[in-house]
Amino acid sequence: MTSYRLAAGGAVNRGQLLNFTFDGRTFRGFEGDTLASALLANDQMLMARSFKYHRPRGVVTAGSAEPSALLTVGNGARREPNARATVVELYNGLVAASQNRWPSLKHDFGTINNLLSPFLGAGFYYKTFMWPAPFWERLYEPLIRRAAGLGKVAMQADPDRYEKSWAHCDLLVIGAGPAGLMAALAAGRAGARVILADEGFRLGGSLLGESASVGGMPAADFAGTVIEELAALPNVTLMPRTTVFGWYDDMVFGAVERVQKHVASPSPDLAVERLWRIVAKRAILASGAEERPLVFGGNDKPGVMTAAAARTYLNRYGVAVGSRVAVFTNGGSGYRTAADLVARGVDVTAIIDARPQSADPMPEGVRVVRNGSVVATKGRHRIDGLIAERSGFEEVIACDALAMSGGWSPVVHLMCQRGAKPVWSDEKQAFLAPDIGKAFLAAGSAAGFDRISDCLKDGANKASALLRDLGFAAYEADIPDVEGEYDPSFAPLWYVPGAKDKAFVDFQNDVHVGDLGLAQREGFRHIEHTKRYTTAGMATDQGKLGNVNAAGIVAGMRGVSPAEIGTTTFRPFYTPVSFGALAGTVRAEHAAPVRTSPLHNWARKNGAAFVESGLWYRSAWFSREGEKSWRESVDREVLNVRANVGLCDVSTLGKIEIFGRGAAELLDRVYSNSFLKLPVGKARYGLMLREDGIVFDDGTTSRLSENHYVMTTTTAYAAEVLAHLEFSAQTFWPELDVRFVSSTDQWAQMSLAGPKSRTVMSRIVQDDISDDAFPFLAAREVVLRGGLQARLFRISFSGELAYELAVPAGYGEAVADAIMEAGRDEGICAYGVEALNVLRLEKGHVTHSELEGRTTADDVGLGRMMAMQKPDFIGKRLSMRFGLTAADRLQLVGLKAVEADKEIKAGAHLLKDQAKPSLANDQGFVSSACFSPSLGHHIALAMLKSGRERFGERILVWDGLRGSEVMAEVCSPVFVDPDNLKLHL
Amino acid sequence: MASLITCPHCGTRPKEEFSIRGAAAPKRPSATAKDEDWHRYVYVRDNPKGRYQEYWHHVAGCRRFLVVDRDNLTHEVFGVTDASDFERARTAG
Amino acid sequence: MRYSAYSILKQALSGNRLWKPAWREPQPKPHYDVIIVGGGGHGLATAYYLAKEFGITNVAVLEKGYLGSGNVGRNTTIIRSNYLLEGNNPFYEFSLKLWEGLEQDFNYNAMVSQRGIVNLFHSDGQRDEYARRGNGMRMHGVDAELLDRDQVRKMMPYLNFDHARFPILGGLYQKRGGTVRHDAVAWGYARGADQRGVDIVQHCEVIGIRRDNGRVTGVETTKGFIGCDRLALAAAGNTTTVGHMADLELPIETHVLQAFVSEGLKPVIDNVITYGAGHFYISQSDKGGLVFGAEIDFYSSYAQRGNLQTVEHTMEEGVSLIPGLSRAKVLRSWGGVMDMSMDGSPIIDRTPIDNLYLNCGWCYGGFKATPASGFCFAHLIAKNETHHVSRFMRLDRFERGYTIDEAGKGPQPNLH
Amino acid sequence: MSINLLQRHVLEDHISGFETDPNPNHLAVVRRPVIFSVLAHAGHEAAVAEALKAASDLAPRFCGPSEWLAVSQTVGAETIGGLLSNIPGASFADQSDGKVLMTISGPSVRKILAKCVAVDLHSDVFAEGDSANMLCCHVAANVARTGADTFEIIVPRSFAGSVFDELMEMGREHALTRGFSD
Repeated sequence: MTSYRLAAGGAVNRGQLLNFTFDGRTFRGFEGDTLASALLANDQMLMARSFKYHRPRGVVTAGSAEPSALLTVGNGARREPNARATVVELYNGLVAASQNRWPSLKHDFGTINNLLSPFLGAGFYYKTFMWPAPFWERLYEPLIRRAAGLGKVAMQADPDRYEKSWAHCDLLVIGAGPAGLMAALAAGRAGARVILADEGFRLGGSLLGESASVGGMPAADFAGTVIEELAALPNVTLMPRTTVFGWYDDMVFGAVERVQKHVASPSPDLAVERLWRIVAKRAILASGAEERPLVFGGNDKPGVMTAAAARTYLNRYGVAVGSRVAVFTNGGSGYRTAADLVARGVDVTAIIDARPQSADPMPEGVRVVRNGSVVATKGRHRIDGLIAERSGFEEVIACDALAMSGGWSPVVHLMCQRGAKPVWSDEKQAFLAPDIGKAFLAAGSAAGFDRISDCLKDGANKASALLRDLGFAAYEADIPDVEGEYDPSFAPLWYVPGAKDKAFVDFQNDVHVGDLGLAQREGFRHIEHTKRYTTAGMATDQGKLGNVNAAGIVAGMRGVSPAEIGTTTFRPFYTPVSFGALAGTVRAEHAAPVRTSPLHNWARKNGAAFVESGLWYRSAWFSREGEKSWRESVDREVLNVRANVGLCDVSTLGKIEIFGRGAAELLDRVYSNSFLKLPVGKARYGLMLREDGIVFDDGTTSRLSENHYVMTTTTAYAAEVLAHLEFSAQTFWPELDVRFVSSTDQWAQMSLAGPKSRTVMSRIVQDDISDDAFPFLAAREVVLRGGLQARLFRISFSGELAYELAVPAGYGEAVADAIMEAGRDEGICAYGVEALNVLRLEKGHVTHSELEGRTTADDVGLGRMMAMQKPDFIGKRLSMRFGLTAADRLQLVGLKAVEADKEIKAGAHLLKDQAKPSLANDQGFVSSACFSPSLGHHIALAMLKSGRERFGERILVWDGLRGSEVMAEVCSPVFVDPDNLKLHL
Repeated sequence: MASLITCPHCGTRPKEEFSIRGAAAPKRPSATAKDEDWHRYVYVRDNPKGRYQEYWHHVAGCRRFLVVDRDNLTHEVFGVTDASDFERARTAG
Repeated sequence: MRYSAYSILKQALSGNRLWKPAWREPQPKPHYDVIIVGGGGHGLATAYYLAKEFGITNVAVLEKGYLGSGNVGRNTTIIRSNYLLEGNNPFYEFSLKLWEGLEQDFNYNAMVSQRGIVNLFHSDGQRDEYARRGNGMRMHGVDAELLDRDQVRKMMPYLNFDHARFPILGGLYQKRGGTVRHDAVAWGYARGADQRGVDIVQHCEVIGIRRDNGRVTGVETTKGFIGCDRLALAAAGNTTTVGHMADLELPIETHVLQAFVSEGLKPVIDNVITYGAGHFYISQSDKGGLVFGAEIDFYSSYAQRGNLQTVEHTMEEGVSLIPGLSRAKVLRSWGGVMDMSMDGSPIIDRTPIDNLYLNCGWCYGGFKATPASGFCFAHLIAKNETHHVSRFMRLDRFERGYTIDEAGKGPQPNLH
Repeated sequence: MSINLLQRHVLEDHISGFETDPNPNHLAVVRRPVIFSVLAHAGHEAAVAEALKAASDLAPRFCGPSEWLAVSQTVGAETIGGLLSNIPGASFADQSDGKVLMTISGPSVRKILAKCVAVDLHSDVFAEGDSANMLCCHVAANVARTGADTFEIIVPRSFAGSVFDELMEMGREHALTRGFSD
């Protein structure tokens, strides 16, 4: 037995046994354990394999910076790769497995990479795998891909729920260690709205792992009393299991709360993870400091860990990481670990102190080797001894764990995410938080304080200062006394010379000192180049342990201060965050809100198939019994509209109410055609351009009264058009008295089209709608039989006699039902957007298939709608540019297949007969196509070079993508009723 | 900026509520202005690094266009004004 | 030093102690034939091709940071040539062809990996647009296939086929598209240029452009004045800042685009995928990280960092498209500064100053263009005439009304 | 023919058949509120605001400068329409069918709404009587505080199903119930 659970002690609940498995074997831990502490308690030091060389690895830390102990937790669709065993909260039924090894963790074939390591140094892949050329993609890359990567993701739909929430506070405190607790307490007592967030499942931070006493009680108990008081304050929110991962503009912090990651079967009523966007007026970073590993030969062997980690496992979890522990240190932390171990009856075989002398109290009975260093470690799957060197003499010291301490690095990650770089301190031999203003301060060891007492004080002081800033009454916190704390100061030691094995800087990515040296020799000297070339700091821990060492070592190689080397860029996320948490509820069918038409039910009752159209679902066609394909339904609908009458839901068209004396003028300026003289009671088709002269959208606008218009837009551009109007009115012409409000949702709007539409409509509407009383383009408020107020427009997209009737949305279904009933004898049918599309194609009406953001009005045959006599309208000036008026532009034409049964598909290109397909020969493309049941063959609209001059020409419709070539005749885009006789029935 | 904008009409709101239209500095030329002025208005951007005025449309709020005066390097916001007020002020000024 | 099987073996046996620097760290000379401002992908590629293809070696590349510190080192590594418009398509195809021979050409393994790119479509209208694009590609001899839903499903069964808000109807597939190890591109070009005599001067910021009689005579830098016969700007997001030193009026707005990488995972995604119901795109690197992104942050920004909302939006689209991503973890996000042009397409052209050349407007698509951009820009600088594949990428196209508006969004850069 | 016109609430299918006794946290959908958009024209902004504030039987909800929703649960659309037509300088449009009004209340209401809106709903910041347009469940909505633990949410009709479902989902951990208010 090497590592084991002590008989007593620690903050685990020994009364609550938890069963879990690791690589199929069952173990037991206690409530309050992490997966790592429980594995150690069961003497499972070997937990993982490294990325590149597949070296055996255990834990290095007891916290979130862990680079080595990555496991896969959970199974089935809940499997999660790359979980850090050091932060996974143990629960009953937890299933853990090692990863990146084959066939087993102990016997991993990938270890061969370690033997090949002379060939696999930093950046080796840039220099090789190039011969012979095709082998890279056929052989080398597939092999590399298979070997690379860590854990396996399930790639199944996630069975759990996620959600997001906002939180607002005066003060956000990040980290609930000594500084964070005192900051929260000071602010909480002062009455501020406080959020205290900590990544751990138990608040208290380092206090939980230290043996000092605070306020006359064990540090962990002190933390407990503070938390109790905070929990009772209504203005304080405690957020354990919450990692603040990012600091964004305007003091918005991103955080993720692990709501149910510590249970085997999450409750379906709760999210498993909750994303928080915390808006804080002020914030304190009390994230503590990371202990630096020492960089010596064989420093990656399982059992080699930081001194603080060894101490935490001992004090917090009641686990001895070894039965004979050696310590290698350059500061007080190693001594404290030795003392704590000795106090708990664990044998400490030696303290190897890199310094010639120190004032640290020597634990009784422990041998101290001063001026010593470790140059190698022994053991295969776990350390079983080390080689110490002193004054040129080597000595083997037996041990089954090695606690190392290379000093401390304040955790300043969050404060450096917005561009500020940490600042090197010669005094602290560490990078400290940059000065980023008065809203966000580092406190405690994150600010470079090293003793608990100083951290307590600093936390309270910084909170008080920030609160004074916000106008809260000054509050002087009483700082508890600390007894038995140690002096964690240290002497810098970046690299331990004389290494007999690789000395790792980045444990997970297997970057060792030799790699850093190679990068320097090859010119990758900037620390960013060093990082990118060697991959140091690019593993899942993002270099939390290794980056400062890398900077120090590179500085040493170059003979400069670490200040000159600097750090690589800190970026979100502080620790990795699941896609699930960041996505929240927005996934699957909820990927976007759904908009349903007021006629949705009516359509459903009539057999509609629905199709997504932006956020809307629109009725596409209405199947009837016996119809085997959508085309059959569509053909029937089209023919019926042309012959009889049909009803179509057009409620999704954008509708904008426009009010004011300036409305006419505004419309005249945003439409390319004239609107000043539109009479009351009339609708007009209008074309809007962008300022660059390209068509933006089309629609109709009706004048309902002197200063009241209603505009309709296409479904797709409804939001853009409203924004365009608002932009024009607010920024170009604020002097115009005009107001807009969307009424899209207010109205159920239906198009009744076909030669019998008047007959049917007159059964619904009280008003006289004879051609004289209600001619083409009439637009008025009407009253339905039964008394309902409605709006009626005589406009047509189908080319038939047609009306659009708008009724208040709640009545839409009833009115549509009534129309169907009223039209039954006339053979009415419901028709959908597919039939609508065919109807408009037969009439040569354009949609956004033609108005695709590159076409001018003239391109699509609407040149007449450019009222160039108007002094100004949006798009007028730039529409006159040479390129927009050139004779060889693509112009709208119709196409009919020469052989009637041939299909033309949208997206095909056009070639002159006999021309070879090439861009130089490209004559244009098919923008829309359909089968025309009215004509009995396929038709298409196309954009063709100088197309209007080419009616009658035979042209090749080239669709190489789908392997078809069809000869077609260029014709007018209006296939049906070119003289619009049917409109005016 | 970028995370939160303080709308002069609605208060502090998240970026989600806005749609960003672009540079506010170019002013739409008069109908009789030269072609070069129109070209410049539509296509040329000063694009300074630093202080920048930009149209943000509060689409999910008051639906006003706002001119956000900010630093595009530090993302510090100096002020937010209603676009009509901005336009009137520069027309008068 | 040429990389070969022999050199690798020899070095391995001598403890990798004898590798030579990949490039020199020269002090700038007083005068060069050509100065290129910007030591990113495009600037370095330009220098490489100037030296290799056009024999102009008295060249300096001036970089204000470290070489490759711009977008070439912070993109999502995708290469493709699936463009719609004649102004773009031949250019990007030329680029893809250069990618295909790049590693052998510059003796550096940039891991060009033609694993295929699929642009998914989710509506009939979108299918028609992709068909138009795919046919355009084929007309130019570029590979393109239109996949139906079943074909996509067979290729990528993990996509959301059963519970999608916007169902996947198919995809436009370019087999030759893929990814490249981005840093290696900068390094390979830098090494190749350096070997041919180009001076790559890092940490040398241009702070002024000196002109005499309407011609550029050199640049003021943080390392002093450096003279030149021809000056070429390849400064991406900082184009305006440099351009203003020569009073250029530019159709450029600078925006930030975020990109992301997940933790290392065993291979799950073989090709590059783009989501047609949003802007999400993803691939998996050889190292195992999922590399992905979506939209720009929409506001003008020179900061290389982005906004949480955009982060969330990206993940929302990602999980909507690939439900299995939900339990994977994103490791890191970063931002790149984009030179968004007013029509979404680049500019490789002369300027009103006759020995000043301009290369900009790459929007978020500059990486894939790197070889062709370098080649065409070098061609322009060396011969003072436009390479035929970049002939539409003119600076005056806006004034003349010949924009290359691939997205059809008009003169609002953040919509491209 | 005379047409028998039945009004149908858009959330009918979301609620009917799911009614239970309300829990402390409850979402009530108002079946037939009267909601008008009111817009003040230049020069009349303050007067229109005053007139709306003074009017009985309606609650003005702030949308933006010189724009409100006039909400009434007590009188009919004709009454409100008549009232508004007497305010000089105001334009208005009946939106009663285009908007859906929901009342959410209960001790956990702020926790639920924190998952739906970004605005700080602390009573020091968003007090009783305050109202504003804001994103709620990804949709532009008008939110008003009508009591210490009561908020009214007005959303466009076409989005109502989505918003309703999301509110219920966010209220799940707080046992939120639902029903029509009458």
